[in-house]
Amino acid sequence: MKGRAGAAPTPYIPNTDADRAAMLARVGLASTEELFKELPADQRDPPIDLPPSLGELDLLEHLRVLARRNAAAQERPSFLGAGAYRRFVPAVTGSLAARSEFMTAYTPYQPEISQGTLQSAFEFQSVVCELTGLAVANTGLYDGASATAEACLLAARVTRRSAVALLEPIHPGTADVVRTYAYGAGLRVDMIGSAAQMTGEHAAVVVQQPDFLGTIRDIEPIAETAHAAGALCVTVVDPLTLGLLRAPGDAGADIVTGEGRDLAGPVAFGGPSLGLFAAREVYLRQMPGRIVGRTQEQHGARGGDESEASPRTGYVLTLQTREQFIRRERATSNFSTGQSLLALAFTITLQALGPQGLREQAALCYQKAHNAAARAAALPGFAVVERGPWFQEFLLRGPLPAAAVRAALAERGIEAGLDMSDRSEPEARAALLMCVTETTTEQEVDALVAALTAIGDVT
Amino acid sequence: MKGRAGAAPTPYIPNTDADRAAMLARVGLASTEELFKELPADQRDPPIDLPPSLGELDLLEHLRVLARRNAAAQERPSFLGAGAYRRFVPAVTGSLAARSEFMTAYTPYQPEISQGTLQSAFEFQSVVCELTGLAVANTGLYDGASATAEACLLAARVTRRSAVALLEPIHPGTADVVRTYAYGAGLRVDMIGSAAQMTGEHAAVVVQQPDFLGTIRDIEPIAETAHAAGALCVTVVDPLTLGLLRAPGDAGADIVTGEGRDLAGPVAFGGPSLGLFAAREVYLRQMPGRIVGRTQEQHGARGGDESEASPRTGYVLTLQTREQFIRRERATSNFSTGQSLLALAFTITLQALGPQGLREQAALCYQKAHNAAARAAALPGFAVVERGPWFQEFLLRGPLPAAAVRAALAERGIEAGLDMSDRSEPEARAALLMCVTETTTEQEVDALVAALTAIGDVT
Amino acid sequence: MIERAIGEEDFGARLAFDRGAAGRRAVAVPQWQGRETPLPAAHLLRDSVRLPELSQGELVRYYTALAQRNFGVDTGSYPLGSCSMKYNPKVNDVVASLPGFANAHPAEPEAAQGTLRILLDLQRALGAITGLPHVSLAPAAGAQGELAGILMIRRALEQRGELGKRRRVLVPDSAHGTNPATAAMAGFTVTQIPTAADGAMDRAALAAELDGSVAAMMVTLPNTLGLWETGIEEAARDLHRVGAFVYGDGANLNAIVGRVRYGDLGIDIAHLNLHKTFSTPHGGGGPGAGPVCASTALAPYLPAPVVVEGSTGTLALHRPRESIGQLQQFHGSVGVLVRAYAYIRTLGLAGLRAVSENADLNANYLRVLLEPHYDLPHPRRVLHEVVFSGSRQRKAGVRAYDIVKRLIDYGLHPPTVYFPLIVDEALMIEPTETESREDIERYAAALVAIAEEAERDPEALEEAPQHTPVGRLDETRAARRPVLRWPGPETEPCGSKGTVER
Amino acid sequence: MIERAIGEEDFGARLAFDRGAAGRRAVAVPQWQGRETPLPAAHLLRDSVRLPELSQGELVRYYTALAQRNFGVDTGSYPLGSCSMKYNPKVNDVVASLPGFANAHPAEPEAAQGTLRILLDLQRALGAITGLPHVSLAPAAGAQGELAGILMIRRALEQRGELGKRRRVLVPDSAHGTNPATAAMAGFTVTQIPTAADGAMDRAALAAELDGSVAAMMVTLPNTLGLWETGIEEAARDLHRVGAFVYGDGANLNAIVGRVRYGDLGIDIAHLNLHKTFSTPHGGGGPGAGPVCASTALAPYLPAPVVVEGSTGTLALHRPRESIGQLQQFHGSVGVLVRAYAYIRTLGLAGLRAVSENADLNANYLRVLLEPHYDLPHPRRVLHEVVFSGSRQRKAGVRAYDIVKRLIDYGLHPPTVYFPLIVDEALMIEPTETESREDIERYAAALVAIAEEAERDPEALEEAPQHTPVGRLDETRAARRPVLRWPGPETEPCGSKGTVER
Ligand SMILES: Cc1ncc(COP(=O)(O)O)c(C=O)c1O
Ligand SMILES: Cc1ncc(COP(=O)(O)O)c(C=O)c1O
Repeated sequence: MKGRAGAAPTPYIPNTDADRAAMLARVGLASTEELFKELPADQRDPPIDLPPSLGELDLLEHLRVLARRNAAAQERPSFLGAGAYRRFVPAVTGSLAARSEFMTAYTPYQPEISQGTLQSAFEFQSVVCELTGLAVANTGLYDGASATAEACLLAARVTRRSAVALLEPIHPGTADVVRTYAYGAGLRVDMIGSAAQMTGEHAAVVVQQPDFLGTIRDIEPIAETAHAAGALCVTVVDPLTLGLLRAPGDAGADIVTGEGRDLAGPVAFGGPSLGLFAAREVYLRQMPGRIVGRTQEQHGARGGDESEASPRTGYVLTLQTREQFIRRERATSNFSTGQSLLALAFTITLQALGPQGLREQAALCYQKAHNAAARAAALPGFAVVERGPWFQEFLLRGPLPAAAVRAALAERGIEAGLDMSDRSEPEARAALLMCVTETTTEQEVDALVAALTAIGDVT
Repeated sequence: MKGRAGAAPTPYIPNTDADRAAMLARVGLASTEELFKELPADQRDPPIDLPPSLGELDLLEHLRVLARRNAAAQERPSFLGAGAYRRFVPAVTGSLAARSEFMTAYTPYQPEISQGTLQSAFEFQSVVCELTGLAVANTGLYDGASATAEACLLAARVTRRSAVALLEPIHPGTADVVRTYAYGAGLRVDMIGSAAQMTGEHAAVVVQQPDFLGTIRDIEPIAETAHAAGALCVTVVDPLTLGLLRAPGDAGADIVTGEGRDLAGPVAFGGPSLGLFAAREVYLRQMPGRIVGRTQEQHGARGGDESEASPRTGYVLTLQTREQFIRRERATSNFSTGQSLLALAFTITLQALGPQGLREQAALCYQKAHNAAARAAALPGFAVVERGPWFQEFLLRGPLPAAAVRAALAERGIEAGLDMSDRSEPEARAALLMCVTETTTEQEVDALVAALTAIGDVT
Repeated sequence: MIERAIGEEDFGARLAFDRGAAGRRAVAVPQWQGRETPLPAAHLLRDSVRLPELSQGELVRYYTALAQRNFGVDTGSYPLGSCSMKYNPKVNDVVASLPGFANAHPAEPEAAQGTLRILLDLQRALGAITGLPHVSLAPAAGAQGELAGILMIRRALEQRGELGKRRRVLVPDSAHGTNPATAAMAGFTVTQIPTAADGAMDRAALAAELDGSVAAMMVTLPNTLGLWETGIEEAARDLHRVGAFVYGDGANLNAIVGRVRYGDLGIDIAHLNLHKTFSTPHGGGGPGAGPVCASTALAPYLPAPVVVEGSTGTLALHRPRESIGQLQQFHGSVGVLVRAYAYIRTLGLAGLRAVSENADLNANYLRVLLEPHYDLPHPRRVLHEVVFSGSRQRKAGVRAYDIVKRLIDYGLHPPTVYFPLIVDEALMIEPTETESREDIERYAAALVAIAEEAERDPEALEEAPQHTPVGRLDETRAARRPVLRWPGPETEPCGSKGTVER
Repeated sequence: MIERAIGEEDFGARLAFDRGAAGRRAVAVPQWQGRETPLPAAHLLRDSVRLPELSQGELVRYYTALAQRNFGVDTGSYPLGSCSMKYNPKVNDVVASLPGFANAHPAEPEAAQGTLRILLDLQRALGAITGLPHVSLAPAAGAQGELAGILMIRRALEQRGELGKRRRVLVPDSAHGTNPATAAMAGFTVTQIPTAADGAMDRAALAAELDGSVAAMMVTLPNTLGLWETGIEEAARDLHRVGAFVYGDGANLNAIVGRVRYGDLGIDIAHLNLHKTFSTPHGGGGPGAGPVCASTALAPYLPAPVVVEGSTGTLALHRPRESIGQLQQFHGSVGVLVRAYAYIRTLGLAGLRAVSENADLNANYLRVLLEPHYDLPHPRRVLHEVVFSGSRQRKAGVRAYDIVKRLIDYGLHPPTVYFPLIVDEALMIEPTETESREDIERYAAALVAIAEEAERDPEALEEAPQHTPVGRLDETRAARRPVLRWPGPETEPCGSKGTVER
């Protein structure tokens, strides 16, 4: 950024020395330093140790080198899921969501020039309602885990109870985030192994579908138990599975949360993410986050254009009295900037798939996973743990400790599933949580089978 | 593409069976087969051997596998130029040129809704004129070589002569294309070693700047010789070099052609490309290709908007009586669909760089290349051929035949320069034409030096 | 803006759900060709999900049209106060989507050393910039950063055994709504501190509140009036003296980046909005990132993960000893963090200092151009933004709301309105450094013209905007009869039953 | 379309060159940090190039605004006759830009086996589709494909020793302008064949021209009236009988893809427009690709390169024995070829047959909807496009030009006008298969409404379009006083001196 005299200081700042001189004169200042005169003189312009600036070409090269340090740059076969799934996202999604009118806008405070953001947020709410089988949805929260935490806070508010129950096996990250939020709210978090362990103290039970070990749950009896205990049933979903699985809302869930990131774009080291949040209608005014509503123009015909007689339909942010910028300390949440762009991408993916495509994609994932599991289970020394119906993840036990199998696969350029040795479930111990999605290729499964065979042979 | 009954046949075709049935009824046909009834019955619906259709996910995987078969997927160091240069293209270029309003439009026959294409084409013409030092430019031709061929045809038309002279060393691809076009036009193509070899038969001399061996030419004496012989001087440029080098128009060139691809985007195996074409004003009505002109609205004020008193400025295709769709067999060329999108990208790159950036980028390329050459020349057994001032390419001679050095570098994961063993210039024989551009990193030069050192050590 | 063509439909009335036709599809999903595994038992399954059925071209046209019904920074001036709507460099989008970054799996940080290097160096850079050297990049946005910070304070007080008595968080009345909302989410009660005539906190009122019941003060620097909190160092010392912490809301860092460091002022912990100061596109409302930067005393409580360098140079994710825990299932808005890193690497210190210099100069230039035409409640030199009041126009019956709707007709995005709450008919304008002198002049000229219109023909402004895809929308109707999803109330009277809590 | 905001500048009058200010820049280029090599001698150098100086944000806003002043297929119906403006699948753009393809160097085909595999398989697919098995992908667009084909014929005749006497190429008067222009570029004279009343070639006129002076006939299939050339097989036989070749212009393949093969009809060589039939975005006028597909007899003359498979399975670029040579410095529009390959792989044969089926059904549906309102000079079943005449409206003083300008006000892109030249006031409409039934109905409804307007109030149409960034432009002025570059005539009277040839 070694500039010429008179030049703009960076490519992102238009004003030149000449511009600044003219403006300073108008403002009545002798130099730009005077702009900062009110800042404490003895703290001004401290030394700050930052690396030197890079021109765009060098920046690109620098980041390419760093990106190559990630093993993901090599496109190796991966069987790691555990909350972040490599999904098929159609090319239209990236192409449309990247349009700069979407990307460079902010929260749609001015609806007349923000209908793009608003109308697509309404589409998002509609898609989430359809997927979950619930009546109302917001425009998205930070991620599935924080959405689940917000669901617990909501449940505590409406039940006036001060504990929540998390049904194991649940993703440890989800449990961790619930605990963080619960700490502020003064809620106790109980890990339970069965819905029967719920008590009258619990505001909600949180159940993950499929569970952390991959097994498909029957939500209905869990929801019934929760309701019998006067608690809410919060279901945490992986949205693709809802292409096949019963809508949790139909099974009795009161709130459904979930992670939308993987249908919006790449896993990207886990973020940015997208928290889905849908609820029964009675909880509408207790919901966190932004909500978009449909309305129409105030006046009917507008001057100028003869063709406009009836008011046009439009979308606005609504029910804002729940929110921090109006309610302040009495808001339902402090939520402000969310994940709009991912919500848009998620919506486009789902609407591109349509009912048939969504079902097909979920089925493809299911079939590929079961095929791979069957092939792995057939290998001498390996077994797939039986835990009931499952979707895309299974526990694989081998002739060596999970960590050793993992290392041996890594040596062969394969990213193995998660090492479950530290789980409390006996069936998980010594197992790898293997994941196969619709994006896993037959060649990758072949490579896995070959590698597992070699591991089996050695032992 | 195994469709459901009633479904649209592909994701790109909206009509469903129901749509088709309704439309057929209206058209009065019993089936869609009847649409083809006039086609010869015995030739209808032939067997055509095509691979089965792929869903988008499989298509992506299939093409990813193929892309990985290209060595370029590995980002190895490369010192290959010879007409295709890996250039710095700012991120804004791709981001803006990819906007679908630009990408999915066609030739701007309807200027009222094509001002984006038209105005940016006018910017392009302006940029090309500024770069080349000539008065008029068209909106681009297929590539630098075919633009050069068109320049030869123009020269033959205006001089009524039937031969052209190509001044060696010139890129063999350029010479080849000129010969192809000359064949149709009945022109003789003479390869000459010096401008002094021109005769009164020659309509033009074609001179490449820098020449095919990388050397910077002094255009002025060549142009003078051509003009003295009553011929035109056609200069073929690499546009980045014009950030430093004298504008050929100022040095006497009558027509300047060149390859714009590398400042528009990646080398992409050499295409699509972008032919630059600028000329002295006297040749305007003999130019091939499309030309955009500035004009204004026909009527001044338009109904409705009070703020519009004076006619607005706009852009249109102009001087079309030169073109095939009006002049048919008497047109200046058969040129129709060109390379608009690349011309747009080229323009954005140049306008993003601005005068200072263009100069800096050219200088960076020059300095990096000379630094690398100096390091290579210092190695025992290696020498850089002295041919006068040069820009980014130099002839490197080693202790082994060029092909052997190439192979040895390839073994070390380095893409070497072009093997020049078959050139007629004595200084080129046994040499590699090495290219270093502004995108070559110091690490890549280090790798080259290390590899050359090892090669030198072995011999 | 799109003018409706002749005979064009009511675009907003037809969602994707209402377009296309049964049997259309936008994408072909491959069919499984191998041996079929039976699906789970029927009671676990569903039939089908109601979703639109469009061809790919229909879908693309629909969302392209939607995009064109949006105004972004790339469209024009967007000086939304408190939001730093600056130009978002395109190269940052490119680097963030390099496959090595995009495809890194969060459960295997060992295999993502390139990403971790960026995160570590970003932590260090933000530590250096704020003077608060201990950084966690975990928070997904500013509000989550605030929550992290206040929970850290809570944990620190708990460890000191003082949580029981320190239940109050002091928040100036000019603060952003997230501040009090956050304090409440962290279990504290909020005490509001009024603003003095000069636009800074009322120091006497503050002093009156200071006692052992105070857990922390939350202060925005510069504050939401665009003004420096004069005497913040002493205020911080006063807070510390009574054993309370000082939380810095760094959403407005753009005004002072490179000029002064929060840590040097006595701030104990601050969050930054990377989507503001560090140029990530705002995405229509996110994603953002809201890192927290802490003093050494609060470092043990930082949310997980933080990136640390091992003795062998291997980088790892680390959970601080007394961490408040995770804020997200994984490691934060990594894509946003990569962009912020790229931005800092492009600018360097000199570039960052040019940011604050030009952001502040632009705001002051706008201030002097508009001062004759609009009331300036706090007529001081401003930093990155200036808050006018439409009170003069209000007297003519023109609300701030009307003024900004009219701005839209000038092709400009309005400023923030009715915030901060303490300014009557607030017009909060933050040009940012990426607007040019001409842009500022154009913006000012439009506002001056509107001020004249407000005098000449106040009713006319109520008709604005005129050149937009839709005119003013009926927000009351939206809230009173909520229609919050397709297919809307005709088929299913959703959202209309009001709140019925158990 | 963008409606001008209040007080907005005359956008077109301010180019990038007229924006920004000296010293601004949109991108930072790194400075060389090493030892400086002196530059070449001063007489070889220049001072500086005049180029705009804009900040990155200014540049982005300018080109974003320009984009918004454009109508594309993604914006709406764009049934430009003879152009196959179909929807362009997004996934094709993605695969074409995979780094392995994008960064492959043309001078090292050995290292680009993945690209060559695609090119070989595309050659094979196009050979199978056309029934002309020998394919070169070298031509950059349709017109260059034509040139290649006619030069191949020239070379074949030369080898036969017949070039001296065979100097004529027959071209129907309905042909696209590139056909006669190409024949002339290849050194032939053009004989025009008139069109008969049924819209096909006048066979008697053709027969009258057939003798030993004919080198070739160029025929477009289906022809530019959207009609099948009835009896083309016999015509081809007649041509062959007199020793001439038949060139097929395959720009309209979309109408018959998968239904009939050029080779089976007696065509010796044809070019295809991949940017039309095979869905590459038209880019505002390119890039395209115009492969030539040849019979075995003409195969030796194909332009270089063609891709061949070696015995070891290694793929290579090959120059056919008697090749007419190269058409470009390298190997053609590879990025376009990858897209075409992806398209064919997505559709398969059934999908391609659905293309012609739906393209033709859409055109016929439009035909019946419009037939009552516009003259149809050749009232037959059409294939992919239909050519109406505005002659009825012309009588009321309304030109085809006015009709299409009015269509713009309905938010639709006009059809091709005044082509083919043989139809008075031609309106040449090609919906393509990617428009839906509703789209066709909407288009027809607009044209019907305009036909009514033309009767009711013909003058009003002259004011159209009304809802566009600029109104009708003065094309005469543009041609008479050409202003072809910045800074325009004020500073430099460029383009105004007319043609002065030596
Ligand atoms: C002063 C201030 N504080 C906090 C926030 C909250 O940040 P975020 O929206 O990223 O949650 C904002 C922005 O909305 C703000 O302007
Ligand atoms: C019938 C016909 N032939 C030839 C061409 C020329 O093709 P291109 O524009 O790709 O050069 C076109 C299209 O413009 C055409 O419609």
